[in-house]
Amino acid sequence: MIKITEKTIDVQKVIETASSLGAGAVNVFIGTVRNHAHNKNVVWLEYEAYEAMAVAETRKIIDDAAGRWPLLGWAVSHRIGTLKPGEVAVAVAVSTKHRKESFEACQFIIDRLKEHVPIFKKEVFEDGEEWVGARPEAQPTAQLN
Amino acid sequence: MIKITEKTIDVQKVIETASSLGAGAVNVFIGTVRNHAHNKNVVWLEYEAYEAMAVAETRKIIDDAAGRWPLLGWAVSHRIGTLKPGEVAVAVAVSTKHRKESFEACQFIIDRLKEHVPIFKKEVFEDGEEWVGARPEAQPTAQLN
Amino acid sequence: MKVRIKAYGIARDITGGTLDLEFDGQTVAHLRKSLYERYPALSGLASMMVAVNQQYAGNEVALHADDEIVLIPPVSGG
Amino acid sequence: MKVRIKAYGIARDITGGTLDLEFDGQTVAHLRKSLYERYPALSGLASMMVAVNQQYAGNEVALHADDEIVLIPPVSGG
Repeated sequence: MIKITEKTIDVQKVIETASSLGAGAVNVFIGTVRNHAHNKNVVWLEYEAYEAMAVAETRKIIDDAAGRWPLLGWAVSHRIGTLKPGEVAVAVAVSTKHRKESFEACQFIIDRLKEHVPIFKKEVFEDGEEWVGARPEAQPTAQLN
Repeated sequence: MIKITEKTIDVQKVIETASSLGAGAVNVFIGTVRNHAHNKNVVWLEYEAYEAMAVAETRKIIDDAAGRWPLLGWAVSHRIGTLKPGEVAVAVAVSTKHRKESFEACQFIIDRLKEHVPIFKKEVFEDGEEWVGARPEAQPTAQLN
Repeated sequence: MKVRIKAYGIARDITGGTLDLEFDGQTVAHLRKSLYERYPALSGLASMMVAVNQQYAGNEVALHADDEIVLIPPVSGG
Repeated sequence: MKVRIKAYGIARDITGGTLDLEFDGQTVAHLRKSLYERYPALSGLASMMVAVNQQYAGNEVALHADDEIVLIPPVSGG
């Protein structure tokens, strides 16, 4: 299951979808909205996705992971729209026979997802907003000393 | 939360307990009962724990993990009693600011738990039963060729 | 040639979203050159990928009038 | 000395569970020696830890009559 959704992510459903009777291990990564970033309070986040391609790119990542580890089940769900602190932005679950490979495969999938999948996040602060990662890293001059 | 319980593990509860508003990452490991082991069908498993010490040893592992990674929340729940294939035997969840440390801390906790916490597992097959790990690894002569 | 382009995230904020662009040449490189001239702010982004028919496309990729062309600023899912 | 011992898992199956053991000496090492004599099957285990008052105890640890002493065969949680 690869899902891009405006609705609250049902983590239990993601886990169940990834589970398998032959598996002894399920690893789950849940990305949640932090209540602060860059020492500022996050009021909300906005996520948008180039959906068709986001699904296709995620599928490639899963296929790649399945070639590296013997996955018995998997599921990825990514939220879009407006999210408040504490809400789940992404959930990735994989099941494998043994535990080590479940950790490795899950981390691989979320790492790749963050690098390659066309989903875009805007942080909205009390005094402004910012597309995450959009600008080259600025040197915060106030902190250079 | 450290829990040794005869009741079905509520994974969602474990995740909620480990979650934190300041966290951006939650990693969850779920150990489930496989339907086969050593090429035999597992009918059921029996887990027993030396409960007071199991809780104390798990607490030490958590303290150790908290000294290595900045944990914002955590929860460990281990089932005892009779478990059928597919049921959850253990759930570990940790939340941290960033994702890498959530994977590392969660894996550390489950690895240590399996090595140090006095919980004992008996596999019951159609034709017999076996305390897991109790005997020195026998060379399965039938597979030596 | 003339193509229709869609943009997401900060690239949408800069370009206004869907746009029709006429430019000299046939490749992604030519498209980029024309875009950067028209929207100089795009060159200030940490990166900007171009996707053609839902695949990330290098500068050498040749474009066709009916391709699905999308501007992809730095991704930040998860 | 005389102590009461509890055992889990396969060690319980071998010893019958709770047992009173009288043996020469004061340490975990002496306890082990006496246990292995009385229950030779214990020495066939992959490992057997002794916990004293809910702590894993090395062979040199001195025992007292009212200690909580528990035999811990190979653990297999998770």
